Amino acid sequence: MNTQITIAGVTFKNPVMTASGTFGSGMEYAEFVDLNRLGAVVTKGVANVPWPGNPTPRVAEVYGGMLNAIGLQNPGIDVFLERDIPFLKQFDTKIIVNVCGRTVQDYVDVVERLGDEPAVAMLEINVSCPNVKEGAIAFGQNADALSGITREIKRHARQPVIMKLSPNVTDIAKMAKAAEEAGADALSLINTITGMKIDIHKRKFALANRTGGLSGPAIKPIAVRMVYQAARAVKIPIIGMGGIANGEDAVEFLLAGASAVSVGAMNFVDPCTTEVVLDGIEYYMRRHDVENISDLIGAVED
Amino acid sequence: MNTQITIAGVTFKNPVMTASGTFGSGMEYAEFVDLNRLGAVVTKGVANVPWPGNPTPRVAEVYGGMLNAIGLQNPGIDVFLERDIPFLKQFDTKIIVNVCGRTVQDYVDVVERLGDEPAVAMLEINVSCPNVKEGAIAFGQNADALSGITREIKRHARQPVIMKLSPNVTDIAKMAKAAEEAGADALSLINTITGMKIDIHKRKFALANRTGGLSGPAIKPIAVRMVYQAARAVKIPIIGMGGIANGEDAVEFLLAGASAVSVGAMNFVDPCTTEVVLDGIEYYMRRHDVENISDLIGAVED
Amino acid sequence: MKRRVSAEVIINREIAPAIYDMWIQPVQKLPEINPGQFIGVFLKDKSLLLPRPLSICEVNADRTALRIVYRIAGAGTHEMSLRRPNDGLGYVTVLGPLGNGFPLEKGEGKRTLLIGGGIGIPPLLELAKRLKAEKQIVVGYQNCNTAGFLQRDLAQYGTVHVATEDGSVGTKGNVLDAVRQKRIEADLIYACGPMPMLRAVKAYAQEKGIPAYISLEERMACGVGACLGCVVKTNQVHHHTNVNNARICTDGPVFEADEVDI
Amino acid sequence: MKRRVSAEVIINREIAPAIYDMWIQPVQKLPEINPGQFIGVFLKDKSLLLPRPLSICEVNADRTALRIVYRIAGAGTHEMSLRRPNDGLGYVTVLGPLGNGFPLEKGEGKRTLLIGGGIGIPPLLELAKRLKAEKQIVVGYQNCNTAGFLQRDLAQYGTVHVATEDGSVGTKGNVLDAVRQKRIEADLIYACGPMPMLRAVKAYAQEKGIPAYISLEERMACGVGACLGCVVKTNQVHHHTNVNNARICTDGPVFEADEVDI
Repeated sequence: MNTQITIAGVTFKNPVMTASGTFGSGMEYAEFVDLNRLGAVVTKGVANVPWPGNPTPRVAEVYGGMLNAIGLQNPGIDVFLERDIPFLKQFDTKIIVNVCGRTVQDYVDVVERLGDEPAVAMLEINVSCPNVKEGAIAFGQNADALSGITREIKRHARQPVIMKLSPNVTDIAKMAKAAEEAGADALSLINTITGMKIDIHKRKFALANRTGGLSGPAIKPIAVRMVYQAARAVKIPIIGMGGIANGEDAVEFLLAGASAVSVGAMNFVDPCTTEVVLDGIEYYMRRHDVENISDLIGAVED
Repeated sequence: MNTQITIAGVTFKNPVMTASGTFGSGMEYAEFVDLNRLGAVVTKGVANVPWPGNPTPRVAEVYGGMLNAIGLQNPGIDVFLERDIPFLKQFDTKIIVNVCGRTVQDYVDVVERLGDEPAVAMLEINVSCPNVKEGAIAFGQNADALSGITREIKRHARQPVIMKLSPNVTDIAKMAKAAEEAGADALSLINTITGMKIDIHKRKFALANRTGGLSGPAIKPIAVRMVYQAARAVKIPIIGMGGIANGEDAVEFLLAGASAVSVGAMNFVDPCTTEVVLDGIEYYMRRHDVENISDLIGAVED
Repeated sequence: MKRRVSAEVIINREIAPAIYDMWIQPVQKLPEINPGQFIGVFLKDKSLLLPRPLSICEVNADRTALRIVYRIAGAGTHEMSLRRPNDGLGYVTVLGPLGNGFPLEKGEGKRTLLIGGGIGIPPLLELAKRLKAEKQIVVGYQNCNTAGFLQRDLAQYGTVHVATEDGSVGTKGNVLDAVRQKRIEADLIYACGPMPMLRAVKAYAQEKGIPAYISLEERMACGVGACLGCVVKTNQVHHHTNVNNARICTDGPVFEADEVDI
Repeated sequence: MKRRVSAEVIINREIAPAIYDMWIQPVQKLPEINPGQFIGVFLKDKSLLLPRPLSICEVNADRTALRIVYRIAGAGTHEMSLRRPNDGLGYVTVLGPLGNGFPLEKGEGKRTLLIGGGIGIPPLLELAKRLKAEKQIVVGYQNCNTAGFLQRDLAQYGTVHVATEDGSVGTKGNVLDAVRQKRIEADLIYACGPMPMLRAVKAYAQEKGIPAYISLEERMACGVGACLGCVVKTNQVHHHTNVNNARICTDGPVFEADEVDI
C-alpha cells in the first residue's frame, strides 16, 4: 500500500498535514501525536515581526464547529527560525511554513528569510485570514490582487509556493485560476468562513473582533464543493481542508480532487485526530484494495 | 408584550415566518402547527409554468444540516392560484409568495399574475437558488444583474418586493446595497450555501445534481454575520434565516439586525419548530422585560 | 395537532447480522396504522438531524406498541442499535405513522402474492397479519447469514417460500425464481424490497396481467410531503405536484407499479 | 503518548442550585496533579465539540479518581449534570491534567490566605489539602441559596471565613470585606474567582506588599497551548509568545498577579 504523494516536486510520506494555526509549530501536540507519522506539519502563520493578535475573547463555540479571531498572533520570524524550525527538524516529517503579512513587502521579507532555511520544504501564503484588518484577506478576495501578490512572492521564493485561498468569494474557480496563472505551485483551501455569534443574554458579540472564522465539521460540505470546483479549474495540486475529523472525511476530499488534506479545528476536539485520520485512510485503502493513494485523487463519478 | 413588526408597510403579528421551499404552501404542516400563530407563510417558489425539478437523490444529510437540490419543482402559477392561495386564505396569517424563473420575463409573468391577488401581502424574489442551471442564482451573484432584475420586477409588482439574496458572494453588503438602490422594499437572507457530499464507498456524488444547497444549524454563524453586514449597509428591513431552531436563535438574528426571521430546514427535524421559535421569542421577551420586539432589532453591542 | 412523540424502547435485539428487531411504546396510544406505513425516527446525535424513515413491521393488538426491524446502514441506525431498555438511552423520538401503506381492500378474498427482499421484508408482516386473503409469501435473502429473519413470524399468516442468492436456503436465486419454481399463481402482488427486485416484480406483473403494489424508498428529508426531496417519476401528471412526479413519503411509499416509472 | 481518556462517573449530584459535585474514575491511574490544574471534559452532544475546561477540586489518595465541582452555565454543563452512574451516559471523556496550578512551595511554612469566589472555590480544596502552611480560607457566595458549598470540606484543612453579597451568611459583602473585617494577616495569597474579585485581590496584595497567585479564566479551544485562543496580557514580553501575551491554558491558569495586566 503506497500512501506517498508528491506536490510541486516535494514528496510526502502520506497526505495528512496540519492546518495552519491549529497546530502551533507542533510542540504542543508532540506529546499526543508522533509527528514522524505526519506527511507534513504546516506551521502557525509567521510574520516579519511579532504580532500580538486580537483582544479576547478570541474563540467561540458554535454548532458543529467554532469561530476564531486570534488575529495571527505570532512571535515573528526571528524567534521562529531560532526555536520552531530546530524543533521541527528533529522529526521525520516535511515542514511547510505559513507566511502572513500586512503588505506585500511584509510577505516578501519573510519569504526571503525562509529561503535560507533548507529544512523548509514549502511555503504556504496566507492571503485569506478574515481576522486581521490590513493585508491578509484583502489579497484573497480579489483575483487581480491575488495574482499580483502571487507573482511578487514567486519572484523571491526559493521553495515551492502554496497559495491558501479564502472561501469568502463568489467564484472559487476564478481565484484558483488567478493563482495558478500567476505561478502558484499549489493551492490550499479552504481557510475559515467569516461568521458571527451573539450572546443574546448580554446582547454582545461573542468575539471581541465581532466576526471570526468558522471552522469544523459544519463547513465540510462547503469545503468539499470548493475543492472540487478548484480542482476542475486548475492543474496544480490542491491541499484540501475544512472540518476533517477522520479518514472518511479525508478520503472525501481526495475523491473531490485534493492531493493532500489538513486537519484543523478537530485537533482541538481530539489532539490525536491527525493520527486518527491517517489510520482511517489506510483502513479505507485496505478495505477497498486501493494500492496507490493517488488513484483516489479526483476519482468521484456521477 | 408587543411582538408586532412592520415591513414595507405590511404589519405582521409576530416576526416568525417560514423559509421558502421548506414549508410547501402550509398544507403539509397545518396538521402540526397552528398557521394562525405565524407572522407569515412564505410559500415554495412558484414559476410561470410547472417545473419538474431535478433527478433524485435530491437531498443528503450532512453534519448539523442537509444539502438539497430539489431544483424548484413547482406546480406553476395556475394551480398555485387555484389551490394554494385559497387554502392559505383560510388562516389569519400573512401570505408571502416566493417567485422563481429562468428569465426576467418568467419572473415578471408571475409577478403580474400575483398582482391581481390581494391576499398576497408581499413577493419574495428568488434570485439565489443554487440548484437550477439558468436564471436564479445567476442574478444573485452579480450586483448589476441583481439591480437590473430588481428594477424590472419593481416596475411590474403591485405588492412590496423582498429580494432573497445568495450567501455565495464575496461581499453581501454590496449586493444588499445594489438591491436597495434598485428599489427593493426588503431583503431576505441567507439562501442556502452551495455544498457537496461524496459517498466515499460508492465514489459517487450524494446528489444527482452533484452540488446542493447547505442549510441547517451548521450555517447559522455565516447567516448571522451576513444579516449583520447587510443590516449595516442598507436601510430597508431584513428577514433573517439560516439554521434557526429555537427562540434563542431567532433573537440572535434580530439582535444582528433582522426585523423578522424564517424557519427553514429545522421544520424537517421537528414539524412544530415554527411554534417552538415563537414561544421561545416570547419567553425571552418576558425574561428580559422586552416590551416591544422592535427594541431588539440590531441591538447588539460591543 | 400531530407532533413528534417520545417512545420507550421495550426490546432492541440483533436477529441477524446487523439487523435489529425493536419494539417501542409511544407515550400516547397509536392512531390507526395501515400496513406499509412508516415512522420517522429521530436520533440523539445532533450531527444527524433528519428522521430515519423506517417501515412499521408490526403493531400490537391494543395499538400501544409497534415493531420496527432495521438494518445498520450508517451512523444513525448504529446509534439506534445501541439503545437499551431502562437506561439513559432507553427511548426514541418518533413521528408518524407516515405515508399511505398497502391497499388491503384490493386483495381481500383474492389469491395474493407477498414478495419481500432483504430489509424490505418487515412491512410484509403487518400486511400478512391484516390481509383477509389466500397468501403466498416469498422472501429473498442475500445468503445464509441473514436468511430466515421474520420467516417464522410470517409463517403464522401464510405459506412462506424462501430464496437466497447463494442457494444456501430455499430456492437458489431471487424471489421471482422462487415464484416460478414453486409455480405460484396469484391475482395480485404486494412487494417491498430493493429497486432491481421491484423492477422485476413490475415486469412479472405486467407479463401476468395482474396488479402489483410496490413500496418505494428514496432519500427523504421532511417525511411529510413538504420538501419534495423524495419523488418518483410518474407516468401521468400527478394531481398534487402537477408534474410527472409523486412524493414517496406522502403519495407513497406504496404505489401501483403501473403508475410509476422505475 | 498522552491522549483523551474515558472516565466512569461515580457520583454526580447537585450540592447547591445548579452546582454539581462529580467524582470520576479514569480508566487509567492519573499522573501527578497540582492543585489549580484543570481537565477538559468532552461531551456526547456533537453540536458542542470543544472541551469544557473545569478545575480539579480534589484527587483521592491513590490517584484513581478525581472530583470536579461545576456550575450549569450552558448546554454542555447541563449535559454533564444529566450523567448518572451505571447507565448509558455513565462516563465522560476527559483530557488532562492541563495547565500549571498553584505554586505550593511559595506558601510552605508561611501565613497563607486562600480566597475563592463562587465557582472559583473548588480548586482551593485540593490546594488547602496539599499546602503545608497556616491557612486562612475566605470564600464568597452570591447569597444563601449557594452559600456553603464546599465549606465543610475546606474546614478540614484551615480556618474558613464566609462572605455573602446579601449578608445572609457570614460577612455581608465580598471576600475582601471579610478579610478586612476579620483582620486576617497573611504573607501570601492564592485566589480563584470572577475577574472583578481577582482585580480586587491584586490591588489588595499590592497594598499589603505581598505576592498573590491568581487563577484566570478565558474562552478556550484546544486547552494545550496551540490555538492561542485564551491569552492574558502580560506586563513583560512573554518568553514563549514573544509578545505581551501569555496562554492561560498552558502558561497559566495560575499567574502571579503582578505578571498579568487584568
